[in-house]
Amino acid sequence: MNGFEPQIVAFTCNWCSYAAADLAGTSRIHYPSNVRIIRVMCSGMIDPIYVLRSFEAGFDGVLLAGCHIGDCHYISGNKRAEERTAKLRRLLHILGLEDERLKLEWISAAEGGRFAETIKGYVDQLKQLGPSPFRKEATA
Amino acid sequence: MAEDKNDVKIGVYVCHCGSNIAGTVDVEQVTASAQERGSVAVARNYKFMCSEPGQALIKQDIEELGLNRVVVAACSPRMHEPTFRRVVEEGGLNPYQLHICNIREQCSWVHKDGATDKAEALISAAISRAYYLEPLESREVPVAPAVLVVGGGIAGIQAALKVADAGRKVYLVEREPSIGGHMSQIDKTFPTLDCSACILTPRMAAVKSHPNIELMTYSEVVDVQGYVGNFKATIRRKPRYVDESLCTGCGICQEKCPWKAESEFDCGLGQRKAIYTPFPQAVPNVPVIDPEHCVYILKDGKCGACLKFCERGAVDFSQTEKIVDVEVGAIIMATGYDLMDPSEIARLGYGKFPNVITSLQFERLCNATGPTGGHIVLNGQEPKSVGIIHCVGSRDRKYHSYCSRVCCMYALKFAHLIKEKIEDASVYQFYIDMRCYGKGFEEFFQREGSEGVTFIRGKPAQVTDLALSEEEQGKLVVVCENTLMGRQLRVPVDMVVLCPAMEARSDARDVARLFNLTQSADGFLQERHAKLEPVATANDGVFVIGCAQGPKDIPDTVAQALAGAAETLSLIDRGSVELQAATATVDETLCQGCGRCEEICVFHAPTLSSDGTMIPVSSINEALCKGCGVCAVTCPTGAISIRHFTRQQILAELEALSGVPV
Amino acid sequence: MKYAYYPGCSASGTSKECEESLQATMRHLGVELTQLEDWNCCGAAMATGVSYLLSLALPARNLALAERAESDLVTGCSRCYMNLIRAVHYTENNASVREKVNVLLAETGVQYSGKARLRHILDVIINDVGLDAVAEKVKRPLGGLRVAPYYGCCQGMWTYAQFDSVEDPHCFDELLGTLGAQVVDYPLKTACCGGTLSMSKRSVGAKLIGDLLAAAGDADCIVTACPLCMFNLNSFQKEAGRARSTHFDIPILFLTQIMGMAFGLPEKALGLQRNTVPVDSLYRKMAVGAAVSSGAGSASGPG
Amino acid sequence: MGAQPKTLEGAWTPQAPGHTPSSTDLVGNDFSLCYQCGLCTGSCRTAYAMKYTPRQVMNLLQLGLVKEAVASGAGLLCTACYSCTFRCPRGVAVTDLMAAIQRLSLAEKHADPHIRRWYQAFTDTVARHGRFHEVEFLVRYYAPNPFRLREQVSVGLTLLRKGKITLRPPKMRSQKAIAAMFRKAAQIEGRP
Repeated sequence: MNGFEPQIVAFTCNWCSYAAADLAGTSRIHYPSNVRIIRVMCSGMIDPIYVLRSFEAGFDGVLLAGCHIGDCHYISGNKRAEERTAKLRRLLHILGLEDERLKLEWISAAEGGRFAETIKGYVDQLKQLGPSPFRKEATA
Repeated sequence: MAEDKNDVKIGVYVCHCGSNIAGTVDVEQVTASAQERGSVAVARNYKFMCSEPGQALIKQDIEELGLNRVVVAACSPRMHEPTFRRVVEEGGLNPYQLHICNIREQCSWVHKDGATDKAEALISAAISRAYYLEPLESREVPVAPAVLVVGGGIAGIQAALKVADAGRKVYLVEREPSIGGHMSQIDKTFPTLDCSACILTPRMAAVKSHPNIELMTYSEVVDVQGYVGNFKATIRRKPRYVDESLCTGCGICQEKCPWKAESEFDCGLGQRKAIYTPFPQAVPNVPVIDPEHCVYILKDGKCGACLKFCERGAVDFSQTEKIVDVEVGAIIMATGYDLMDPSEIARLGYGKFPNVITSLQFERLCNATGPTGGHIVLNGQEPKSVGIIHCVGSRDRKYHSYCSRVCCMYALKFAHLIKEKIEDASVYQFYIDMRCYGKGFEEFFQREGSEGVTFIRGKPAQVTDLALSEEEQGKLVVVCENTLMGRQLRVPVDMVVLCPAMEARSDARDVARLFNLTQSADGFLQERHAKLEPVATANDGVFVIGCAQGPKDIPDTVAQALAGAAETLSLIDRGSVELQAATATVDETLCQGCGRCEEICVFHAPTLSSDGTMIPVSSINEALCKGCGVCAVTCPTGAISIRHFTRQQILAELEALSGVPV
Repeated sequence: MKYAYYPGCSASGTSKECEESLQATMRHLGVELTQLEDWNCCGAAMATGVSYLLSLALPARNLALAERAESDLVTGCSRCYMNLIRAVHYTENNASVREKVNVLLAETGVQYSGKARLRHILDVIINDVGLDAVAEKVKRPLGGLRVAPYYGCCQGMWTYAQFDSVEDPHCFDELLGTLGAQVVDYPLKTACCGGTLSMSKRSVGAKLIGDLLAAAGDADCIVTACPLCMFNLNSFQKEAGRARSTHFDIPILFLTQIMGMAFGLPEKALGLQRNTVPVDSLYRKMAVGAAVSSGAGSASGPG
Repeated sequence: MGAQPKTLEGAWTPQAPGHTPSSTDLVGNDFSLCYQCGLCTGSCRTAYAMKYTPRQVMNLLQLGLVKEAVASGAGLLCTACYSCTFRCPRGVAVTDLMAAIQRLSLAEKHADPHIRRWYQAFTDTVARHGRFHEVEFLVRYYAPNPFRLREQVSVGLTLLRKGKITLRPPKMRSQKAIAAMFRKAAQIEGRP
């Protein structure tokens, strides 16, 4: 659809998802360059404010990625992230943002292929969805 | 720390990484655009930033241009952050005034188009973040001068001995009644064919007698607390019902005990008593009583033969399990592997035909201490023909995609032993590829060829007792394609030996969680870096060696064991470790003392404390804080922030990425 | 229990007895089968040889019909089951294939979205009806009979994948055990019967069938869960015998036929008179078995 | 029929990366993954009668020698029992690839005319009635030399006697629609 290229920011935990992104690299699994990764130590470190600011800044999608439940390097940080994301969704809904714009994924350090697939899939999904309502104001 | 932000001088260094980055990313362009940014004093690119000249470049600029921030755009921080932290420190900066920008793994290697644009955005973001970086003081804490080794196979034994020889205290914990592991079940070792027991048992004895090794067999680690240099492990010691200090290992109890059970050590081919040592050379040579089969325990008090006959009065049914705590600076995981149960692959007839056995069972048959005294006899029969099936559950995506690495070689060894013990026996090797990559392996393979072993290239589809011809009557028939002839083949044999995959321990997941480690896709414990940190793990101070990390032969296992010993010694002998400085910190002026941080932190780092005069405020025990940031996000007043991952730093990065001011 | 029912061509033709016995037995078990309205051939073993798309579209149409009827689709034919579930898997795993298949289905005015749930009759009997319910219905235990279950190939690969061990299935053994039969284990119980080769490449077909019958050894009868196998094993025993220069005379029964026998349903209802290899011998052996087990030697003969 | 890619198209449906095949998921891989272990051949009941074993057929495909694989007629001996596909340690959809070879060979000159007619007779019968009709099928198959009908007589008569086959063809509502479906398929797949 009219060459719309969604902009995605991904907050990935250092131990699993960031490592997965590295593994995708070392295994040379290509995926669209629409994504920008910010490294945090744990998905539990991701402040809701980061997500809100991301949309303010005009990103079309925000991906939060951490270790699988039970595998958190800090025992339960990802559980906290899960709880917060649920709350955050309600807020985004009020703001008139579609659920798909905030994505929470568990990707282990061994799942490089899955990381690439996730990005591919998310880009397609957002293409279907079109630009974020906040994008225009942002880029204006 | 009062720093006038006008004085910020950032140096940006873009690495070509040969053509790994420069091949896809226009390094000149990204360097130029970095140069444009305010407070960037210098932007350079170089072939290999991590090389000596590259490092020198950075140090030089720090001195000559008075840089106070450094951005390195290169490979993943998980690769070279330590390297460059050292570099900036040597250059006279605080190591935390460095930011690594990942433009290789997460850019040049994964994108064809847009790689340059993305690299530009990432670097620009890195610059913005670097702007807010602050120097951090990383605290040193003393290291407990002892090592915990988990698992008493050849890996754990070798590691324990090396560490102990260096004069350090070692706690060696083994789940089974004796140390020795799988190697103690093996008869001969490839390719040299030296006797496994002859090389292993002296080491086992050495462990027992070593003044620096505290051996805890029949025990398991049930809890691990703390952090690198200061672990506290809780060990559960199961009751042996035999007093180790009194028992002389005379064996009379086993002689007299009337109750039998299947021998785990002989893989079900032989029997043992209810009171037993798994094998004669067991260390410690002190039996255990198996409560499942001991009638004294089952029918309270009936029997008690062992009690009567033990002159030392070592048998003690009043024993209960003990809980022991140990404090160690480092942990070595040597938990080994499980042999896959081939009955999963029903068509191969394991569990259906008594003459289909696993490689480990065959080892027991060959072994002089085994159920047949070393004679290859199964169900009273000496096989005149044996089929050895390779890759059972290995190299098969339905079971395990990986190659188990040892089967080709021990299969060759088996053939040799059969030829040696049974003259005119015919041996068939059913293989897909012969993988003889190790030192002396190929030579061994060649020798086998001359011993009249038949090699059939083909993965057997079935082991059946359905005879289609006279010569197949009463035999096991291995059905396969001889792929080199392109013809179906039916090979009648008396015995089939399966080479099942070596797989991760069935409880590997629980172990990984207990020690806060990660597993690779195949389920084995994952090393930190496949090449440069083969025995380190995601958890500082915990190391993994041997088959716990993946299938290996004995030489490789021992090499890793020694590597693990070296790692732990270098850690302990340093005497102290630097705790990572990126911990939580509380702005007491903002803290309202609500205590949410105290509730949510699983490491008990934050505590509310009050001097009585005012409302209690939270304070962080930095030794306990792991810097996960959960408290910072939970704190309703934003009083808590995580050093090196402050809101300011991350939002700055975000803003630069979006190219939109927020 | 209500299901949409897909008989398939051979069950309504060359193996009518399967269909008849299946209806009778299921009714007896209180299972309600409504024949799928306007069903079509699943493509048998031949469609794949002609057109990849047809090999998926033909079965997919029946699934689409079931979808419209909003009901699980049950079939008693393993070959049909295989073609149907193959269509399910392949369309669900490949969007472009799904698209093309729906283009074909459009010609018949239906669309397939992947909602319909497919069941094999054996699956229904074991998991929905349950062996206990089956046991309750048993009036004439098959005590005297040595029965060789023939799981068949496509079944092993596809049906059992859904609810049993694929390489080493046992549900059939359990069912026959419940009926009181002595289950004969033999190595080729999951080997292919040769499908249509029995007619298109007679020499090969005869060999496969011969090996199979021979492997079943001294069993009194072989029980199959597939009308196609039923047809092969029944119709080509002479030929198979000749190929091995021996003579075969083994009754081949469909699973619902032997169930019906154990339930004491009338022969006619089970279409037993249609079996190519006569089955009377079985009733005699059952009677003997009953006599032996119950001491009292008065078990009625056939009919 | 056209070139290899077209005719083999859809013979297998490659899986998404990271997708581990389960016992219920027999959708397999491309032949390029085959590592020639021969488990397919070992599991095959008809391989003994094939000029090239299933493994060799995979190898021919790997080498791009599709014509030779087709000419061997191996595909025509596949009973589609799926043992090979199910067991393949590399998850290759051997059965579907054999079917693809089968489709090709039926389209080739050197295809055994009987076998070709065999399939044609089936297709025509089903295309006409939407369901299978044994009698019409046999008549179509033996049309060129009716005397060979003898082969089937014994079986055929038994079936008639037992009332299992009738001379009346089956009836269903959407016969015409099914025929249209056959035509559409031929059109999409570029078959005559």
